[in-house]
Amino acid sequence: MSTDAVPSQPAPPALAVSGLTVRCPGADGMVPIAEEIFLTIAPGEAVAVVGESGSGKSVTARAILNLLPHGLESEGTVEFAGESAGRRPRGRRGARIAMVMQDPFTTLNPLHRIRDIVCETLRTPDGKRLGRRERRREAVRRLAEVGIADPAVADAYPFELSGGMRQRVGIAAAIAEEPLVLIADEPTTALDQTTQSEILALLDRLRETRRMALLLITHDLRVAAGVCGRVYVMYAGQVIEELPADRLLTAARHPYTARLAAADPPLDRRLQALPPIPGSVPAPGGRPHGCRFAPRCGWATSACTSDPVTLSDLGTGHQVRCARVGESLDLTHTRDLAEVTPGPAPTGEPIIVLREVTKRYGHKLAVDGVDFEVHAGESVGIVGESGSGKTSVARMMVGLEPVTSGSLEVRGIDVTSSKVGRDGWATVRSTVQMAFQDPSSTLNPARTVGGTITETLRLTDVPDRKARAAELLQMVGLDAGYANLRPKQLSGGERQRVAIARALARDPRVLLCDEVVSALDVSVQAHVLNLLNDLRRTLGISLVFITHDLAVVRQIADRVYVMKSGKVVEHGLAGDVLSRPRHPYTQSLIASIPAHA
Amino acid sequence: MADRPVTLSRHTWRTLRARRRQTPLLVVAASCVLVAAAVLMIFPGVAPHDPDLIDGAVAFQSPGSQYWLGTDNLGRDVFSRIVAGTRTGLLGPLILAIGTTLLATLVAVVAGYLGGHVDALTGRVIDVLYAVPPMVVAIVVVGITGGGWWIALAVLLVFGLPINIRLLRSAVIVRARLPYIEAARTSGFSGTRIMVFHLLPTIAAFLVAVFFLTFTYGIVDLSALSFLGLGVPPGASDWGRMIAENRAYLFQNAWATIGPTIAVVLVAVSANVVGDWIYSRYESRGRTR
Amino acid sequence: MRTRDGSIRRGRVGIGMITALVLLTTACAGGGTGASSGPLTSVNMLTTVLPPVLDPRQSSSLASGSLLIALEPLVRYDNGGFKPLLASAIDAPDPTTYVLTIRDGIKFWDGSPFTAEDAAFSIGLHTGADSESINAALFAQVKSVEVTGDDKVTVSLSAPAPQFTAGLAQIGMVSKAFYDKNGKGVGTQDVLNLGTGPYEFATFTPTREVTLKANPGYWGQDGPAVQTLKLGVIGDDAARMNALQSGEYDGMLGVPLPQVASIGRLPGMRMADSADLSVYKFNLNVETKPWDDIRLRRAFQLAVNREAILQGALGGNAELAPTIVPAPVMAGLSGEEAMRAAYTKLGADIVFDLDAARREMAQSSSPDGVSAEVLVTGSDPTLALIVQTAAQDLAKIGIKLTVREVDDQTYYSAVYFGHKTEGVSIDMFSGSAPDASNLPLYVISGANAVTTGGSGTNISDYVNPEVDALLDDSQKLAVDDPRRGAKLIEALTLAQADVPYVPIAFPKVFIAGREGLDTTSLDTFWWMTQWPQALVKA
Amino acid sequence: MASGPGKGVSRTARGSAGPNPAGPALRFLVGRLLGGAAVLLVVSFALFALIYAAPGGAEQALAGPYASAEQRQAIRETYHLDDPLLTQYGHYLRSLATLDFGASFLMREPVTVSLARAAMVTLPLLLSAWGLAMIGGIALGLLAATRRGGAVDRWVSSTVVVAASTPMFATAILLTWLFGVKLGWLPTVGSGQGGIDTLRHLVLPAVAMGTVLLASATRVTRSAVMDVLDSDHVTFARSRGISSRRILGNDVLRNAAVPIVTQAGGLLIALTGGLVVVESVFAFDGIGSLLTQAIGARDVPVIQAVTLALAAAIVLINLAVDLAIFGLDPRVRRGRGRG
Repeated sequence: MSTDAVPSQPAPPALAVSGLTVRCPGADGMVPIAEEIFLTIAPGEAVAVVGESGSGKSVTARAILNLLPHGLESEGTVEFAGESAGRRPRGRRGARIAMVMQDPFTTLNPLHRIRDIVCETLRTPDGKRLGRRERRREAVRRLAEVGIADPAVADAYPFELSGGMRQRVGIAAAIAEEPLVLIADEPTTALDQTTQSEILALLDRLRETRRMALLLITHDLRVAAGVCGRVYVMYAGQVIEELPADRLLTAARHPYTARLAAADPPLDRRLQALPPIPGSVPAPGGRPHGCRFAPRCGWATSACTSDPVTLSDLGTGHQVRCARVGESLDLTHTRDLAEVTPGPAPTGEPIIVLREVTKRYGHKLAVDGVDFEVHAGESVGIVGESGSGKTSVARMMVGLEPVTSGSLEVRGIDVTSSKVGRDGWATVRSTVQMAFQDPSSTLNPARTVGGTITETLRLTDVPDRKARAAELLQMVGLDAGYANLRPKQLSGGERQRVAIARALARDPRVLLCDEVVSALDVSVQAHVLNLLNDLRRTLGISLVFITHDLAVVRQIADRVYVMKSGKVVEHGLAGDVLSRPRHPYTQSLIASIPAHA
Repeated sequence: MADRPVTLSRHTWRTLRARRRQTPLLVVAASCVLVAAAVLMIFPGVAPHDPDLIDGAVAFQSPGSQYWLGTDNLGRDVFSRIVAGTRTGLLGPLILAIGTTLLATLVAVVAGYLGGHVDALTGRVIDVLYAVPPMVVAIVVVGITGGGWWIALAVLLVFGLPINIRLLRSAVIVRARLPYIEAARTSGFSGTRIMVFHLLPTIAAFLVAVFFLTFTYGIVDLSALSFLGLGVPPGASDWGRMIAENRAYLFQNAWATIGPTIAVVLVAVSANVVGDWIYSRYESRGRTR
Repeated sequence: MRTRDGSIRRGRVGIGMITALVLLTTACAGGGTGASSGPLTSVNMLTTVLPPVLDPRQSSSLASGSLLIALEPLVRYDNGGFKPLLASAIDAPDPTTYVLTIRDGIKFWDGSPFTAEDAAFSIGLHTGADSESINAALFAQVKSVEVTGDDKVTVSLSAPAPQFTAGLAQIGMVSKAFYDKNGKGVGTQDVLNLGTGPYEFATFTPTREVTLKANPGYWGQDGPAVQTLKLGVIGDDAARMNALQSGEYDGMLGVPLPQVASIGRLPGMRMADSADLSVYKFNLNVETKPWDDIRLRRAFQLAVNREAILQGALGGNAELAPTIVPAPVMAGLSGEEAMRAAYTKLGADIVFDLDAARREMAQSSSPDGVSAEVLVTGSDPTLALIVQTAAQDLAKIGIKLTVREVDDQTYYSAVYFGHKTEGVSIDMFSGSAPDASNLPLYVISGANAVTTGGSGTNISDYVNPEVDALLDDSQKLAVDDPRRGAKLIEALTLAQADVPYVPIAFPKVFIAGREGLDTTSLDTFWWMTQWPQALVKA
Repeated sequence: MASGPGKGVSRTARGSAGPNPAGPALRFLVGRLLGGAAVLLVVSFALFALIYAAPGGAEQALAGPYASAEQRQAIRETYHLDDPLLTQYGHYLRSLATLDFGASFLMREPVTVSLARAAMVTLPLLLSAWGLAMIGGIALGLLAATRRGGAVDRWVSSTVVVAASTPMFATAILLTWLFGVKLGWLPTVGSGQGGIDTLRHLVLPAVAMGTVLLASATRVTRSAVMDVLDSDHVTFARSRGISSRRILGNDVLRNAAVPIVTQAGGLLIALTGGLVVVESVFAFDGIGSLLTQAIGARDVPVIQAVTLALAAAIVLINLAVDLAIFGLDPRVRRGRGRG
C-alpha cells in the first residue's frame, strides 16, 4: 500500500480538531462520552481512527460535522483548512467536509432515484438546481468516476442495487461538491470481503486524484493499516495512541493497542490460543479515574490508577497515553505467538451427512446439490460470502428449514423423509443445537439469563435445573451471578456465551455456530473462539462453524468447505484450502483480505 | 436468504440515553382519578343521596349545600347519579378492554406465529370486519333487536377487534422470526409453549397499549350509544344517558348535563394518559436493541 | 360525485372560506335572521311529526297539519262542528247512507276543475280491506262510493258510523288525473301533489320539512294569509331549543311536555295550551297471568300515585284523568251535568292508598309480589319518566317494574299489535276523530282485542259483552243525541270497575309562538283547521 | 487492486424493471375489488337476516296503530314480507344485480334518490371534518416532531390527549352552547340552503367531528416524522449540506407520507361511525339520520342501501389508500412489499 510522503510546505491541515468533548444525558446530568479528542489531517492524507464499539469513535465523527443526534452536546474547536467551523458549520458541510455512512441499506433516500440523490447538492453557476437532463448526464459521469459504468443505474431506485453499489452511490453523492475532507464512518463493515476491498481501493484512489483528506473510522485494524498513513487508537472515549500505520500491528507501544493487534486472528497460521483482553469496555459515566485501561491491563501498577494519564510524545509522530511509557514492556505481537501444528483430522463416525441437498426459496435456488459430512469430535468450517447459501445449509441441518430435495441424515435419521416421528425429532434435537449471529436478539429480552437456561433444561431430565444452569454458565466462563441479569445488561460477548450455554443445555453431539463472532469486537471474538476450542477439547463435541471471515475459520476449523452461489467450490483440510487454494474463487477471496505484517 | 453480516450495535451511547424518566405530575393525577373512579364503582354507597329516589317537588334544584350538583327533571340528586354512573361508566369499558385484549392476543399470536393459511384466513376475516364501522353496526343491531347493554358491549367488542389484531399481529410476526424464538424451536419446545411462554412476554407492552386504547374508546363509544338511547335502560344512572336526558333542560340545571360530560372526559383522559405512560415505560423492555 | 382529489382541494379551499366567513359574520349583528317583525310574509313553525309522503294515505292526525291546508277536505272541522267546504251539503237519508253535494266552480292549482269523480276517488283511496291507507280504520264500515249525478257522490256503509263526517274532515281531496299520471311517485320530493287549498307545496324533505307558498288563484274567500309557510321537525331536544332561540323558527305546534317550561321561558315566546284528545294510561292485560286476577289489578291501581306523576313526570302540564275520555269532549256530547256527575264518581274510585293496596295484594293470586318489564319508546320520553315514578311506589307493595327502552317498531309491535308484553304496559293513546265515542270504541270494545282478531288497540284484551252491547247501542243513535253520551259513560264506568287500565292524565297540547302570532285560538285539532289564518289573525 | 466496474448491479436495475410494472398493481387491484365485493355480500346478508328476525315490520309503520289485522296482512303480502328469508334475499339480490336498489317502503321514492339527498348533506360534512382533522393533524404533528421534547411538543401532546378522549357529542354540546347560543356567531341547527349558508352550517358539526380525530392524526404524523428524522438518510442529507427546509419537504414528508396516508384512510372510516351522533345533535338530515329513521320504520331497502353504501365507501377508501401508497412508494410498485 502506498504510504504518503509528508507534504513539502507546511500547508494548513485540511482538518484540525482539538479539545473536542461530547456529552450525552445520563442518569444524573450530562455524562461525557468522548473527551479532549484531537486530530489533524493534511490535504490528501488518509488517517484512521480505530477503536472497539463503545470507544466513542463514531460520535466523534458526528461531532466534527455537528450532526449529533437529539439530546447530545459537544464542545471544542474544529477547523477546516485553517478557518474555524464555529457553531453553524452548515455552510461548510458538503462543500468543505462530507461523510459516508456505515449501513448502505439505510443511507440513501428510498423514494428518490439515484440521479436525484447524487446531484441533489449541485448548482449551476448562477445558483439554480440542475434540470432533469443535466442531472441525469452529470449523474452518469459521477457514477462512472466511482466505478459504476452502467448508465441505467442513474434511473434506478436504491432498493434495486446491491450493498456495494449503494455505497458507491453514497460516495459519489458525498464528494459531489469536491469537499476538502471525507469522513468514512465504518464504510465497509456491512459489505462482503470482495466488495470491501473494492470500496477501500476506490476511497484511496479518490483521495489521491482529488487531493482530498480521508478520515477512516473503523474497528478493523487490518483495514486501517492497509489504507491509512497514520492511526489514532481510541479507548473508552480517549485517544490513547497516535502512530504511523505501518507500526500499528508490529510496534504499538500502548498495551491495549498491542493486545488488540494480537487478538486479531492471522490468516496464514493457526494459533494455540488467541490472546484475549479480559473484562469489557467501561461504559461512559462508569469510567475509572486514572488510566482507563488499567483494570484490564496486565502491566497496570498503582501509578496507572492514581491520576489521569497524559499523552507523551515519542517523536516520529508517535504519541502514547501510558504511565509506564518509559519502560520497555515486553508487548507480545502476533508474529511471536505459539503456532499449533495441525494434527491429522480426527476420524470419528459421521454424525451429520448431507447428500445432493438443494434448497429453493420461491424462484431463487439458495443451495444447489451440496454434499457435506460432520464426524464425531471434528470441527468443520463453512466459508462463503453473503448469499452463498451457507446459512441455509446450517438451518436445514437443525430442522429450521425443510430440505427441498436430497438426503440429510442426523445420526441415521433422514430428516427429509416424511415419517420422522416425534421421537425422531427428539434425537435430532439432542444431537445438534445452534447458536445464532445477532447478540442483541439471540436471548429473549423478557427473560433473565438463568430463566432462559432453566427453561431449556426443562426438556432434559436433569434433576436440579438451577444447579445445572450455574454449571453451564461456569462452563462458558460466566459466574453464577449472571443468572438473574437481563440480556440488556450484558455485553455482546456475554450474550453469545449465554447462547452457547443454552445450546449446550441439551448436551448435543454437534454445536452449530452461525456467524457467532462476526458481530463482536476483535477482543471479545478472541474470547469466544478460545471458549469454543476449549469446549471441543473438554466435552468432545464437534463444531460446525459458519462465517465469512477466513482468518477466523483458520483458527477454529480442522476442515473447511468454501461455498459460492449455493455450491461447494472447494473443501479439504483448513491448512491446505487457506494456504494453497486451488479454486480461483477461493484465491480471489484470500487475495481480497488487506495484507498484514 | 440474504444473510448479510449484522453491523456492530451502531451507537452504544443510544442505550445510555434512556434517562430515568421521573413520573410526570399529569400521570400521577390521572392515576388518582382512575383509582377514585374505581373506588366509587365498588362502593357506590358513598354518594350523599339515593341516586334513584324520585321526588318531583325538588326537581331542577340548582347546585347547593344539600344537592352538590343540583337535581334533574325527576328531582334525583345529580352528584349521586354521577357516582352511581361509575358502574356503567367504568365497568363497561373495563369488560370491553379485557375481552378485546384477550381475544385479539389469542388470534394475533396464533396467526402471527403459525403464518400460512391460518394467517391468510385471519387476514380475510379482519378485512370483512374492518369494512364495517363498529358504531353503525352497534346502532343497527341494538336498535333493531332492542338489545340491552350486553348486546351493545358484544357488538363493540367484535367490531373493535380488527384494529387491535392488526397491531398485535405485526408485532408478533416481527418477533416470531428473531433468533431467540428460532432457538426455542430448535431446542424442541412445542408450538403452544413457545407462543405462551416465549412470544407473549415480549409483546407485553403492546397488550398494555391495546388494553388502554380499547378502554378509552370503550368509554367514548358506550356513552355515545347510551346518548342515542341504545344499551342502558332509561332512568339508569349512566353518564351517556344522563347527558341525553338532561340536554333538554340545559337552562333549568345545566349541571345535570355538564356534570356527567366532565365525568366522561375526565376518566377517558386519565385512561389515555396512564396508558401512554405505561406503554412508554414497558416498551423499552420488549425492544431488543 | 366529485373526484377525491378535487374534493380534497376544494375541501381545503372550503375550510379557508369558512374561517374567513366566521370573521366576517362576527362583524354583523349576531342573533337570528328571521326575527324581523314587519308584515308577516313568512311563518316557520316546528311540529312533532310530518308525513313521509305528501299523500293522504300516509298521513294521519298531527302529520296532516301540513296536508289539509293544501289538499282541502270536503268538510272543515270548526271548534266542535263541521262546516261544508268542497262539499256544499251532506245529507244522511238513513244511518248507513250519506249523499254529498260537490260545490261547483272549485279549481285545482293547475286550473283543472274539482269534480265528483275526484271526490269519489279521494274517498276510495282509504276504503277497502286491502287499502294501504293509515286512515283506513275511520272508513272501515264504508261498503261503496259511487258518483250518482254530475255533482253528487253517494257513500253506503255496512253499519251506522257516527264518526264518518269526522273522518271526511281528515282526508284531503286529490286529483284523480294527477294520481293516474304519476302513480307511485305521487307525494315524493320531485312530484309533490296537486290540491285545491290556499297554499301550494313548494319543497318537501320526507318527515323533516315541508314548505308551502300562497296560491293566488284560490277559489274560496279566506285565501292565503302569508306568502310562505314552513313546517319543520327537529328530533333533538337541544337542537329544537336552539332553533327557537336563534329565531330560525317562529314557534312550535305541539311542544313536548318536558320542554314546555324551558321553551315558555324563551324571550318573546308566548305559550297557549288546550285539552288534548289523548290519555296516558297503564294497561293491565287481562289475558296474561298473573294479571288476570282482578285483586292484583286493583292493588296496582291503588299503588299508583297519580298526583306525584302529574307533578314530577308530566311537570304539571296535564289534568288528572278519571277515565279515558277527556271531560270537555264527553261534555260536548252528553251534556255538562251528566258528565260532571259520572266523572266525579269515577275519579273518587281511583284513590292512592298503599295500605289498601297491600291488603288487595295479600288476597291476590301472588301475595309475595310480582315483577314485570315495561317497554317504553324513546320518541316520547315522558313514558319512561311515568314508569320510573310509579315503580318507586309499586315496589313498596311488592310489584317490581323494570323499564326497557326499545325503538318505535318493537314498542308498537309488542304493545299494540302483538300484545307480547309481560302484562303491564304504558302508552299515550290519542283519538283519531273529535268524537266522544272514538276512544272507548278503540280501547274497551271487545272487537279491537287481539284475542278476537281486532286491531289490537284494546291493549288489555278486555272483552265484556255488556260493555260491547252498550257501545253498539250508542253507535245506532244520532250523532248529537245526548243518550249516546249516557250509554258511553255507562260503558266506561262498567269497564273501569274491572280495572283493565289505570288512566293517569290527559296531557295538554301546548302551542308556542313569537309575538305577532296568536296561538290561543288553536286547540288539539289545530291540524284539521285553517291554522295559518288563526295564527296570523292577531 | 481489481476495481473494475461494479459487478453487483441487480438484474432489475437494468432495462425493464423486473416483471412488467403493471403486473403487481393490476393483480393487487383485482384482489382488493374481489375482497371488497365479498365483504359487501357478507354485510348485506347479515343485515337482511337481522331485520328479518327483528320484531315489528314495515307494515306497522305503513298501516299505523289503528289499522286492522287484515290491512296489515295485505301490506305484508304486497311487499312479500312473509316469504322465507332466503327467497326474500334472493329477490333482493336479483334486483341488486340490475342496480335497482328498490324503493323505500315509507317514502315510496327510489332508495337511490333518498340516499343521494342524504349524501349531499353528509359528504360536505364528512369531507370538511376529515380535512380539518388531517390538515390540523399534519400541521400539529410536524410542529411537535420538529420541536421534539420542547414546550410546544409537550403542549401539543397533552391537548391532543384531551381532544382524543372527549366524545363527539360532548364536544358538539359544548360548541353549540358556546358558539351557537352564547355568542350566536354560527347557526347550530340544520344543513342550510346552499352556498355560504351551507358553509356556515358546516362549521360547528365539522369541528365537533374533527377534533376527536385531529388527535390520532397528530399522533401518527408526529411519530412518523420523528422516525424519518432519526433515519440515516436524513443524517446523510444533512451531512451533504442540504437545507433543512428542503429536507423537510423532499425527504421527511415524502417518507412520512405512507403512514400518514394509511392513517387518513382509517380516519375517514372512523368518521362514518360518528355520523349518527353528530347528525342527531345538529339536526342534519344526512345519512346518519336516514339510517336511524329507516331502522325505526324497518324500511329494509333503505337500511340495506345505507349500510351497503357505507361499506362500499370504506372498501373504496381502503383501495384509494393503497393506490396512493402505490404512487408514493416505488418499492410497493415493484411488488417488493411496503417500504
